[in-house]
Amino acid sequence: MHITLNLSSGAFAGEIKDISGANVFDCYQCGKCAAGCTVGGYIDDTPTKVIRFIQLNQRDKALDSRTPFLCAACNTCSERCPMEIDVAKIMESVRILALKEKRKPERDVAVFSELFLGSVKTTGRLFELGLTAGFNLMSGQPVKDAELGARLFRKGKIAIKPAMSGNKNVKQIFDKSEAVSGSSSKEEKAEH
Amino acid sequence: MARIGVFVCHCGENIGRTVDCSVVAKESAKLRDVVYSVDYKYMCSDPGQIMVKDAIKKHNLTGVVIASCSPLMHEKTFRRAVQETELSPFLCEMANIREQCSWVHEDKVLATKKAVDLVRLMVEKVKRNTPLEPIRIPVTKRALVIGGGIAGIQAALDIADGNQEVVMVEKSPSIGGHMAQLSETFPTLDCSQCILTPKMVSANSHKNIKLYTYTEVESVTGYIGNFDVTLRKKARYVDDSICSGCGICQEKCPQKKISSEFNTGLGKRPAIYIPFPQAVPNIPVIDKERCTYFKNGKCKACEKFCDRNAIKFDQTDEFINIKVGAIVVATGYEMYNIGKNNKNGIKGYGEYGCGEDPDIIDSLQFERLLSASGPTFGEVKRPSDGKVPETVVFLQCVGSRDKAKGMEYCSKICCMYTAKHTMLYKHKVHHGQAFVFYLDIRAGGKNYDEFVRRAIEEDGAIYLRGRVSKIYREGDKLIVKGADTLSGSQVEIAADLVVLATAITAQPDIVPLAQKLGVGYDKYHFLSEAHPKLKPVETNSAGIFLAGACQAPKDIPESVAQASAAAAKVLGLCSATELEREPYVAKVYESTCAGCGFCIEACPYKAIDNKAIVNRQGKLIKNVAYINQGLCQGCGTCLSVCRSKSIDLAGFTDEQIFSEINSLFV
Amino acid sequence: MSQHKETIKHDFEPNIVAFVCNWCTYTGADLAGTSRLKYEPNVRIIRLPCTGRIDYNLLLKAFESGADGVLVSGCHPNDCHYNLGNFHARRRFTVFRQLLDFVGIDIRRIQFAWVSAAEGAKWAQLVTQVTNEVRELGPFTNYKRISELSFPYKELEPEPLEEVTA
Amino acid sequence: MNYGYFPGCSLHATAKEFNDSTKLVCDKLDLELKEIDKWICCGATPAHTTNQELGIALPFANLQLAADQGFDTVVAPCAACFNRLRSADFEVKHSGYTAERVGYITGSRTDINVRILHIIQLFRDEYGYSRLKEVFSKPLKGLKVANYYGCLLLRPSLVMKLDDPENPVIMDELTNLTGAESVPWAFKTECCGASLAIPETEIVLDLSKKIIDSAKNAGADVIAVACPLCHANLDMRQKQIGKKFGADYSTPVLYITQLLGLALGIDPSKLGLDSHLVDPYPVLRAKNIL
Amino acid sequence: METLQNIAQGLLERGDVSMVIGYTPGTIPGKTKTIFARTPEAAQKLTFNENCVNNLSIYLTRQYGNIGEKPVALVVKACDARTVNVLIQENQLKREQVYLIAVPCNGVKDEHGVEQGKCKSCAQRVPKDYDALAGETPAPVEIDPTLRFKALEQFDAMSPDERWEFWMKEFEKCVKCYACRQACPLCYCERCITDKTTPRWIEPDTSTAANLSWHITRAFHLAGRCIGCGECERACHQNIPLGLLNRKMAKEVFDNFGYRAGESAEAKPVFADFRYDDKEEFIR
Repeated sequence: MHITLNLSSGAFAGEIKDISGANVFDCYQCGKCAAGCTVGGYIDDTPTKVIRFIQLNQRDKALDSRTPFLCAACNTCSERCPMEIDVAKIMESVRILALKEKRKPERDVAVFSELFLGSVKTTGRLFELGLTAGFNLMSGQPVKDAELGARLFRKGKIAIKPAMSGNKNVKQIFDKSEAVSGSSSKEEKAEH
Repeated sequence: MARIGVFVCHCGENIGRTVDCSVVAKESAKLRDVVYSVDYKYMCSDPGQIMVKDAIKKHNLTGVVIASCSPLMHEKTFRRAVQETELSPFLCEMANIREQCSWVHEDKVLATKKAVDLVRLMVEKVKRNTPLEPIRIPVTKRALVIGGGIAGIQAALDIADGNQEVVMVEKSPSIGGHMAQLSETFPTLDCSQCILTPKMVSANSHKNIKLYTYTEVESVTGYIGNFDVTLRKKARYVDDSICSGCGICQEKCPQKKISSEFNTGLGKRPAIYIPFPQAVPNIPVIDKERCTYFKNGKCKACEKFCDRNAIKFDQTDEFINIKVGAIVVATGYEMYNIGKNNKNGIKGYGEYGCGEDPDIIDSLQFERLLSASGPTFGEVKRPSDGKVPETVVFLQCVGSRDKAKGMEYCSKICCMYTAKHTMLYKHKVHHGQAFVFYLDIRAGGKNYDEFVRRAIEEDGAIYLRGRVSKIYREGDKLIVKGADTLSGSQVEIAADLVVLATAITAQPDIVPLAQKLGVGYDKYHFLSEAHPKLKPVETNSAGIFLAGACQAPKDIPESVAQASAAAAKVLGLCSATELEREPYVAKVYESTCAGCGFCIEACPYKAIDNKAIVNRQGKLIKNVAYINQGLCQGCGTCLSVCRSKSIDLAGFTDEQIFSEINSLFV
Repeated sequence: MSQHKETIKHDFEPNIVAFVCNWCTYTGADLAGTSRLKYEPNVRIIRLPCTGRIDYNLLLKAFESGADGVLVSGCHPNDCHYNLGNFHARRRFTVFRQLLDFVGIDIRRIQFAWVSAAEGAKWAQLVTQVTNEVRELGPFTNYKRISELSFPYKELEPEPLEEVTA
Repeated sequence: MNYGYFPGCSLHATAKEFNDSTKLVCDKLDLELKEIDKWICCGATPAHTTNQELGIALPFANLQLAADQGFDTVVAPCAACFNRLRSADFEVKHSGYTAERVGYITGSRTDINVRILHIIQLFRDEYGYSRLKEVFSKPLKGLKVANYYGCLLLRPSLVMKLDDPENPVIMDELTNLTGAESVPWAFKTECCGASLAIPETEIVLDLSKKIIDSAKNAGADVIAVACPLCHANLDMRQKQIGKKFGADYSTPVLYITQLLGLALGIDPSKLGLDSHLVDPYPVLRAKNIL
Repeated sequence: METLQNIAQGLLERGDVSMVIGYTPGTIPGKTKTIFARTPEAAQKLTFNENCVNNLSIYLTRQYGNIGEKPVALVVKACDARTVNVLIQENQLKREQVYLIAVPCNGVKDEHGVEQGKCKSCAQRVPKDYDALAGETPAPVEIDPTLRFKALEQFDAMSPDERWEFWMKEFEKCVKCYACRQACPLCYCERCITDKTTPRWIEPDTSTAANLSWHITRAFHLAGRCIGCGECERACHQNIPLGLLNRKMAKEVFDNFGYRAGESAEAKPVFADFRYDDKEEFIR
């Protein structure tokens, strides 16, 4: 691995700070977040390392890391950080940026989120069956969890029809959020 | 008519780079009453000082303003130079155009303008200065050393060897402090008690040292050279003048299962106890809270068996008044406790089980496990079941460098003693494996880094760079979930014993003592030295010095060095029969004083009293305030509460400050 | 407070007087210098032994003499060289500030701070902040107005001597 | 006092027994829950990890609905919903910038003051342990329960303010009140992987296995949860876990409200004990509870 | 029940006190004047009614030289007694040097028949501490204690500049006759700060600036001491509302330190004292 450092070395850290409010330079790389990470056995880069990438202005390395996508958002890292850095929020910010730039290092997770939100956007509430079926189709594993689904169905735990339909207010929240988020942080940054 | 000379120093480039010194000198010359002004490269140099002296004579100067560095730096230098002429040294003032001007500003025009203003202020002030006579105060040639750890012992011995009297006070029953609890010491691995106990014994037997153990400082008044201290000698319930220290009382005491402070809770002691075999003095003390007699009114087993009748259940706290000239504070530290019940602002470690698991211990406890005088007689056995631990995990920086727990500082000694622990462990448990989680190895010191390398290279300690997120029990093992940031992985270790290098914190009861002494402290309650570099053992209270870990985390060599330094300061102080003090004291104009008594109440030094003014027939005319010049320290608080302005403070008189303000903006 | 800030020319440079204690803030200000921290050059320090010595007269006089802002600073509580001076000062200033406010003096022009001997950085930051804040408030003209109004005889003062003789 | 009830999407589907048991228990205790009309999904984890504004606006819109409908307190049984509602409220209260944006997105005012309680908080803080103790008619004597808190209920503790994030006790206290015995165990605050269940099933199987193992080793008969996601992973996935690791996994996972319901003497089938994939009846019968 | 005259007469007959200082009807209707009764006969001239507005405690200060070997008796309303407390607190007087004859008071009026501001918010009918009570103990009344500071509320709504304009208009009128100082029982300094010339903290002229300086000083010197008797304001022939300044100071002292002047003769004066936990939000 090779890293070239240059003058604008704080730029990416600034971007992350705008979204998360966290100053990555507070991090002294103690690894406590990595040590307690729920998905520590499955991620490629430890959260500590992702933060290091941000400290060293390695935008691509951070945004292409699978870690922020596999993050379970369980907040263990933030809770225990000795420097009181909201690590989970940093992961969240990296993921938001990666999604904005259509990078999907962990496609399945991205697809799931998309479908989940899609479901909420159209019906106002989550339609679990639609979500699972849709996910399985899109991820190319149509029979995944089929047996489980059948058992749940027998227990009466799966609704066949969406609960509510077409809540206008929800669509407005989604649209405006997207609009606001698109214009995000730029003005804020200018202010600072 | 005042004739003032202004001397502007370039301080090489230090001032000259940002302040146009020749302009300052020229502008100063225009000021009223300034009859001479000059700028020069180095005013503090010999030629510079000669220049000042010559000008005083040649121009008949009545006052001098040196525009250069901070008065805290060179006021003494220039006042001494002035004194060599006929002029009083108190007719010399300094304008601080370096620390507070040239070094902090960049714009040359504005900085020069500011420098001119600062000179003008001082010219106005010095015009109103008066020749003052330094106050001479007697010195009591006796020192008080608070704390009987290694720092206190060293300071006391050095002062006593310098032929001055020392009163040494220790709050616990024996001197020795934390060092007595240690097994071996880094980086030489020599036995701690072997090198400490001779010093403890000589502290007790030295003709110049009066030792009070189980004693605390009740109150402190007075000032440098003349402190009045009241000590509270807590009731021991044992007459120390009779007791021979035979120890029969300990044996006969029915209470045997009290957790021993000396053995950090890993061992037991009776209710009447000598804290440890080498204790000095070798005299027991009764733990009143746990003594059966004190609790139930029955027992007195110790009294029955004491053939010298030394047990005195009716003993009460005794108050002892002493006069000392100097005080050395050597109160030491306390280890941070990871439990929930901590001092305000410091959180426990829930993720490490808040100290509830018996096999998660702190470093001091591990010292006791290693120590031959410890509860396991030097065998490493874990507290839960007495098994020899085969995998031991050491955690550094527990609490230290941890903002979330409220301690952002480095505890400084943990890297070294943890390396020592891994070695001593390996020497005792040959097949055992030590793992160390660390953040940075801080091993600056003679033979220190080599020592840590030895732990890694020769004694096989595995060092992992990272913190531990969680420790939990799974059956017989403690699962340690840590990280190794160097390989970028999570690390899980099934350990038999976990040793936490917890932070060095200030003594929990240091604040009331610091307030009694008038010594400052930082936000972690470590005591403040007068200057971080140049006055490391002095405090801002003259005559009070610091030694050891009460000032900051320190290892033994540093504590000893600082103790000897403090002793040197004390001896220096005692070498004079009289002290000279700046005569900045307040005085009362009795004719206008209405005697309202506000100043009496407000004076921090109780230096002001009522004085009755009577006429020739002895009839009271009025009461006025009277200031004891010996007690007054010159803070000026009395001036501000005096409505009729009947008090003034030499050196900072109303007229001086008034004209400074008046000359600010012209 | 940046170390390498370019000098910006302002329309108005406020005059600020700082009354500081000798042991904490004056030493802290020295430390700022020793550490070469940069701050605004608008403050003139008047050194006093203790905040306990800082009577309200001094502050009032500073405004009368033309200060646009006044800064009072000393040791943190419990850190006073004289043990208690700052506690007395704190009590006085609490009320005196309110009095100034009551008669209509903008109390943003009078600021109080604890700056210890170790807080050079805090001093540098404080001076810059206070300077900027007072600069924002503009010149303090209240006193000039009331002095001008009631000093008609000032204009009647005799001409300077030189001009007469010339 | 009536409480605005926010069931959330799961409680209307896979976790309907959590919904049923919550309502039955509250009925019995005379705690009036009134479902917030027209509530919408809180967005769960996908929303805030995709678009920050959305992640705050969705839950906050529900608080606005509650406020409009005159509720001053909202009760959520789902830990994820509780977490999102609290977080949204926290962010809006602590940042004027966020408040402004959320106001624009939701088209409604943000200066509202609604208390957000988790259902177990309702029992602890509103109803009170002393009263609870008196109403339990059927003590669950002999039942050993591993209380599983998971992540979202407690963290970030600064925002959730429910209990100690490392050593929480609230569920254990409730369990002990029912007469059952809560066992000490190490994994009570570990995360089960929650939202990764569908896209990264394998991870969730591993994590859930560890949790169930730890509970079993601690001697637990059942695991109690207060979150539909935890339940989904621990209960529904046990067969898959068994398959993956070649062992039999059949530790019943109950909602804490179901335990309370049993202690209150409510019919087990009404509490939805039939709808779990791991049948709890054998264990409960063996302990003479049913 | 004893009358004021009886008490005074008794005191003088027994020789317990050297004189009784009290009120006697004046020559102008609606006004009273001070009487220094040294004989039992003179005691009969004593009176107390709603016109007894003066605070007689000023005659206890040293400048009047009334106190000799024997104590002096003083007729006091509740507010006057608080002044006496302050004088004792400030070593101007010993409690045993004064015999306090308390008179129940339902409020007093000035020579124009205007009820005094201080009375409207005063719930104290008799002093806390006295030696004799002339008349019967009156029924207690309840008055909202915040009423004391009601008059200050108008200033809250004003901007600093508006307040400045208000006060400068008032101070402009001041001619520095120092009647406010002379009337004040607590301005007992032998040499007032304004008369000090080295240095001259307060300019002696009557420019508004110099007047401001004086009035700030006067108000601040009375902060935590003024009990609100209102003599300064009554003495001011330019009608400057000096009471407002005093009241503001009293409010701040009360709000910040929970201290009310003159409540007790034993209390430490508020500015000669402090608490470690005094508020300090305004300090950076």
